[in-house]
Amino acid sequence: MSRIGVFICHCGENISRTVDVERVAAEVGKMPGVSFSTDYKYMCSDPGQNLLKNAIQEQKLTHIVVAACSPRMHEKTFRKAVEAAGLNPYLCEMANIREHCSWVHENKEEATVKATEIVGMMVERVKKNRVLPTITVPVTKRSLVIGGGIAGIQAALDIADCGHEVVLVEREPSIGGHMAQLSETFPTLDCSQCIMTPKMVDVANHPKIKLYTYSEIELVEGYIGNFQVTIKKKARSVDEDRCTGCGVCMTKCPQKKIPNKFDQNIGMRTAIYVPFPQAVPNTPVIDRDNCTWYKTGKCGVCQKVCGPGAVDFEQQDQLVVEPVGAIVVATGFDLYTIDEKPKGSPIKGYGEFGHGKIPDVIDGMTFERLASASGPTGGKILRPSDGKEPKQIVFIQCIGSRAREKGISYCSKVCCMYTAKHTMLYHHKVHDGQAYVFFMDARTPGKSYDEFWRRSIEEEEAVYIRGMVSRLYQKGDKIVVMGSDIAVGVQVEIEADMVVLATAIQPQKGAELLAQKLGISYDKYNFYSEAHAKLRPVECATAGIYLAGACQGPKDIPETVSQASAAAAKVMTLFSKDQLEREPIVARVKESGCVGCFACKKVCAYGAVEEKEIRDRQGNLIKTVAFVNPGVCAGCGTCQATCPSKSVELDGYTDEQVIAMIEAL
Amino acid sequence: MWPPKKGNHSGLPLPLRPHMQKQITQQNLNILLDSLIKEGIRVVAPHMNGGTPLYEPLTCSADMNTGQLPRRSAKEAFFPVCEDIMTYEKEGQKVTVTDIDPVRFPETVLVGVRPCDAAAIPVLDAVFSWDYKDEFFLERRRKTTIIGLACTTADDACFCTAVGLSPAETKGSDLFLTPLVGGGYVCETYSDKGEQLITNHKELFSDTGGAKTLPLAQPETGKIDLKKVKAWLDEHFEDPLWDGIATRCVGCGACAFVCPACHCFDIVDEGTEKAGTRRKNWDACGFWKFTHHASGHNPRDGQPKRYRNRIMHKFKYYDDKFGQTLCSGCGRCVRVCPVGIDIKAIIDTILNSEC
Amino acid sequence: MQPTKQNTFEPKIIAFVCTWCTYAGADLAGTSRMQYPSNVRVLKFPCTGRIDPVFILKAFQQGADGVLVSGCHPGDCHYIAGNFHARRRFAVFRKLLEFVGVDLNRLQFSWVSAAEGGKWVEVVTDLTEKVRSMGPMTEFKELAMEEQWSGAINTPELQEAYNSI
Amino acid sequence: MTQPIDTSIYAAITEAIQAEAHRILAEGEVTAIVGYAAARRKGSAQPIIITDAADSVKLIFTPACVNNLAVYLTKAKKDIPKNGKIGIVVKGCDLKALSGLMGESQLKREELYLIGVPCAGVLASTVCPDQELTGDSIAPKCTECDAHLPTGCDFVPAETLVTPELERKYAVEIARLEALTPAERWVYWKEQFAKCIKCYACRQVCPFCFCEQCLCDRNKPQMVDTTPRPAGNTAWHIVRAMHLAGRCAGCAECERVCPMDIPLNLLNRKMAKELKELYNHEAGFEVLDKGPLNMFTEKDDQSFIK
Repeated sequence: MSRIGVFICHCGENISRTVDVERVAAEVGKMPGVSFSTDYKYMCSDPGQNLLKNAIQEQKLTHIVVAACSPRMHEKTFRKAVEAAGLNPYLCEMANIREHCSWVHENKEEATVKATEIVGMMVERVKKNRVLPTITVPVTKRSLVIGGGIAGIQAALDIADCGHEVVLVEREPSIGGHMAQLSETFPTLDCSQCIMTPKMVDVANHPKIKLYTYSEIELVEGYIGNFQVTIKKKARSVDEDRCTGCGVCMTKCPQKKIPNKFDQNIGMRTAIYVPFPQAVPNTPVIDRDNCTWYKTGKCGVCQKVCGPGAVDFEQQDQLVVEPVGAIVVATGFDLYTIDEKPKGSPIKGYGEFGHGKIPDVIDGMTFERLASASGPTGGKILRPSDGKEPKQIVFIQCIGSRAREKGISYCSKVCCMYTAKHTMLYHHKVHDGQAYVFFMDARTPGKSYDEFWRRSIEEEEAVYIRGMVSRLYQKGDKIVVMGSDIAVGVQVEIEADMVVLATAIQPQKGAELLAQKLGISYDKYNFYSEAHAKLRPVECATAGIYLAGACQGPKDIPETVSQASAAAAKVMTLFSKDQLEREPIVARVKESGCVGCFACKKVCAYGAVEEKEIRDRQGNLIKTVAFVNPGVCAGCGTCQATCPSKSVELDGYTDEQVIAMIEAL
Repeated sequence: MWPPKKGNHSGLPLPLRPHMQKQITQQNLNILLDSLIKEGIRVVAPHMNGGTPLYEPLTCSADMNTGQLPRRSAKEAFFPVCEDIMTYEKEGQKVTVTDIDPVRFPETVLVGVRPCDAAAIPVLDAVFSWDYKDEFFLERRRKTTIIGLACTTADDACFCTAVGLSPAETKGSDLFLTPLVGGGYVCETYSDKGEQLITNHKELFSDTGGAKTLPLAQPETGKIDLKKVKAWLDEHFEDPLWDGIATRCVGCGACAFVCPACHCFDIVDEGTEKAGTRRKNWDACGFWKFTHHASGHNPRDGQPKRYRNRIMHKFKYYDDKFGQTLCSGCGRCVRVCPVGIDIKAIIDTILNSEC
Repeated sequence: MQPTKQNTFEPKIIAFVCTWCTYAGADLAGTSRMQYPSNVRVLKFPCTGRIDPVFILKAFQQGADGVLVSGCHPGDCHYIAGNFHARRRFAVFRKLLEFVGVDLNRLQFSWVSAAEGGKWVEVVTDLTEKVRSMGPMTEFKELAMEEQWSGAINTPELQEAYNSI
Repeated sequence: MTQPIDTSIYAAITEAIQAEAHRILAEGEVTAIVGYAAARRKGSAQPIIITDAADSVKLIFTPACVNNLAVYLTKAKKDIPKNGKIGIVVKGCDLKALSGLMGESQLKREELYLIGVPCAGVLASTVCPDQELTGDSIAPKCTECDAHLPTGCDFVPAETLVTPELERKYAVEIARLEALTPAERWVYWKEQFAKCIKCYACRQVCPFCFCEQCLCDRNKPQMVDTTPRPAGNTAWHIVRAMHLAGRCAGCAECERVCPMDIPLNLLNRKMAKELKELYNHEAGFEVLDKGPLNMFTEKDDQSFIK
């Protein structure tokens, strides 16, 4: 028989003004199972909590109901107090008679009746509460970082500097990501590579960082603290251990005219290559699609010239399994490619603005490569068509972004700033040139950002035209750009030598496939979703997985770096304990009743439900049942409502508890 | 108390030999029933509920429809589908329990009862009164007058003749009606209750005038040697035959629930923490839960074992205890079985089996 | 809730709500000192995904005159997709209840976020007013009193006597 | 509408079933076959499980072969020794149940040998098994059949058959009930459910009621009253209809076996109709990874939500 103690709080006068608390205490005292019932001015105060603790010991109470404010306010307080008095904290429930009663009703009689019923309901519920032990999960103190751009690099360095091993996986042959491609960065105009490459080298030299480049995530199993990640190391055709990075192979390779993706296909590279001179690691990769050896079986020059004998044409893809406890996803972004529509893309409106048809219409990233000192033109702004210096240049913003009709409704956030930067870089390099910018709005929130934008107009003489471009066509060696200046209300026509499009930031191609492997959610654009937009902006809803950088949504570098450090901090918080403790509100399967229809597995958004074989002593399979991994279960209870035989039950919200409450009414 | 003495334990008066023979027209029978209804007596008779024939209380004699064998047997007049036996109420630490008083059961006249249904009722008296006297059953028996009705039609599921009964069997009836050519019935009394009914409504009955009775039904099945069946069952608790005949049983309770003689029940409490009712309702040995122990062990762990119990109980155990067979050949179980299990065919198989 | 005055019917409303949104929204209504009828009793769940249709049935059987189920707006689920599963489940269940003859005016579904204290007040007030004007939900209450004829213990006169009380 | 229905090919189907059953048992392709055999009462048929090729002559197919034999393959109902493939005689409607069971991990296609039966219809439960099959005596479910010829079976007798257009009995009845007021419908179902005696024949013959312990048999907590009183009966049938929503493909076994003639399949057909309208879901035509109530789309109807 339960001995329930009920404590009715006055909350000063907040409750007692409209609820006759003495009467509630008296009424509740008569309820079956209640052996102690009292009221007190402030239950949450120290004397109030002591009253509770003493009563538990003196009255030998087995279950507690505190009728006071919302459990969202003080449930933790009272459960702690109950625990201190030697009871399991989950044998304490709160009845909300403040927010849901005294504050929303004026009639004292009605409020008193309602409060009594609310308490009665919780009395019936608490009778069915069970002792729930806190769940502990061991933590593997190694972390996986997916993506070797600035976000991944920052997160990896922070975690590694804290003394925890990091596995950094990058899809491309080198780390560096998009930031390595940039020329200068706003708003300080410092050289991107100058600030980026030291960090890349730090990664390469860090004893706690294990780097996998030219590698992809194949499979993710397990749960917070205990992931098993299978990584596919794509065949490089060059033995990383033997290669010294001397580069002779690249100078001797006969295939020299392969467009280099790193240079936005303006510059050329060889078939055996590193994407850029400062690549980390400095080990080349053979591009098998363009290599003469792989195409014809002849050549093999690189192998012949390689002193250490590192070139290995027979190399195969390798699968490596790494156990980790936390995962940081930092896969970055891709640019809206308006010239060719990627297969299956829902985005409308490709092929506008002559991109892909008119050679001198380029995107912002190509401009970065032109402006970069290490780029294909050595930092000179030259037209791709004839190598001439453009004297009139037009920048068009919001290409793709904020175009609901095309399927991208969001603002790409960085384009206003980098276009302003482009006008400056242009002005610095082509002193007699004129830059025009077509823009809808200038969005420049950020430290020193607006000043930077104003400088491009006031000091660097860029002409900003508020309005969109309606038509653009080639005329001789000029590009005619027609648009309207809505601020002045006139049509504008510019004969430009070059046009630069500020294309939208999109998630990486195949972002959704990685999300499915990780079991994390993503929005309709395939940007990864955080657990809470405000309060948990770096955590995924799936425990143990964190987000950094533009894979979550458009971000500039400072924001990306902050989030990466934040994600690293979250990982370190997780690693600060040997065992992970979590609230025991998780689903459990009653195996005797389970028939293995796996409806629970089908509705579980967390992949917490596994299949478990039950065998007799001889090892014969009796049946396959569901098993809920308590480390993964988030405690929503959708499985229980779905289970036809109610063989899975959410602790803390069992059918018995719910039915008891309904029956109490 | 073990073994139970064979014979009458119920304290109910034993049936008499036909004592009084009268005749009644259909019209007068209706008048009789209507006046009983008016007197506040519950008149239960075969009635069409939608398309389903059931024994149900009448509000008017015209609602009686004896054309088809009711889907459920007449046993429920004494052994309801579900009945309250007590209620409880909790206040604070105090629990108040109130028993249902059988005195409140209504006086009932059960009319148009088929011979196979009526004959099963005295068989049930034995089990409800040998050690524990089930006042719920017995009070309803005391308060009910049974008017039997001879059968003029039968189908190929009927086998009353096989178990020693017949379409004219009067066992269990207080008053027995045999339809006459051209309407009306011959009425024979078999108990004081039956006689009382005629005496109280003398004006509606007339003396028999030698009118011809309608030809009665002739079920096509021959007689079963029940002794031989029992003898086989005595020796064959374990037999491969059980697996053969009952593998297809799906474990529902349809056969038991429509049976006039099956009488297992379950007792459940329904209600909330604060108040509720203890109820008794039909149970069936075909359910897996029937013998499922709290420990999780189930001595009848397969459908063949459960079905064996059904046959054993009907043709052996009840005979061992009370010297009677728990089957009156109504054929209801044969008609309702979802998977065509045919008790008659099973008895035939037993009789034809080698040993 | 018992009728407070003779001949005034006060409906009993049971609300099944998600703790992350509607429960918090109701808390907000409280902290904002908004006023609404006292007829509603709130049962807290981790997610609408946990709410079994049987609970709704049970609530009606236990004498609820109206039932409210309220959770997070689509896309806002704390558990990724619990409310989407609930949406399908209840879209189907309400059709079933309607088919067996339950007046769906007594069963309300809503999305109320933690910020929508005002909407909570509106939803609860509207449902209470609507159900009050409809009168008590007699169907399940009457059903609970009914017996199979064979188990009934009151004779027709008794029944009449009961009816006349 | 005493429209006669041509069942002349049933004799040829019987022969073909017997020959195929003999072959697969004799060749050891299957260890047992679930089929139909003649029973004692005139014209009647009953399920049979044979393991010996010599017994294949017992197999028949007639309009009295009403059962959905899929029920014998689910663990909770029957444990046919599974030391090899099981052969099973299936009508189109039965086959739909099998695909549902495969989707719910209860059966594996590779463990079954499906003998598909082209079926023009079977007899209603209300008529004697020796009756001719006509537009009147046909089972109501057969008037709405969309699977006369089973597909994807291992063996189907080659015959095709002509099936007459019949009035769709459930559609008509559902439309009639939908046109009533809620109060009128309540009265209708109250009368129907009042008859229920909780014999659970509906549950026990249902291929989808494969739970080892039914929710309605549990007593901690008592989600649904177990006694056969009107309240408990109503709750039971509502809960069962909800559990079958999106899964039931309309074999109508529950309705056929109900000794109290409760039109249970009406509830299931109504649910099927709603699922078709809401989510364009039709049960049984393919093995689905997720049933309609185990999945969602962001665009699902929410017009009923405030």
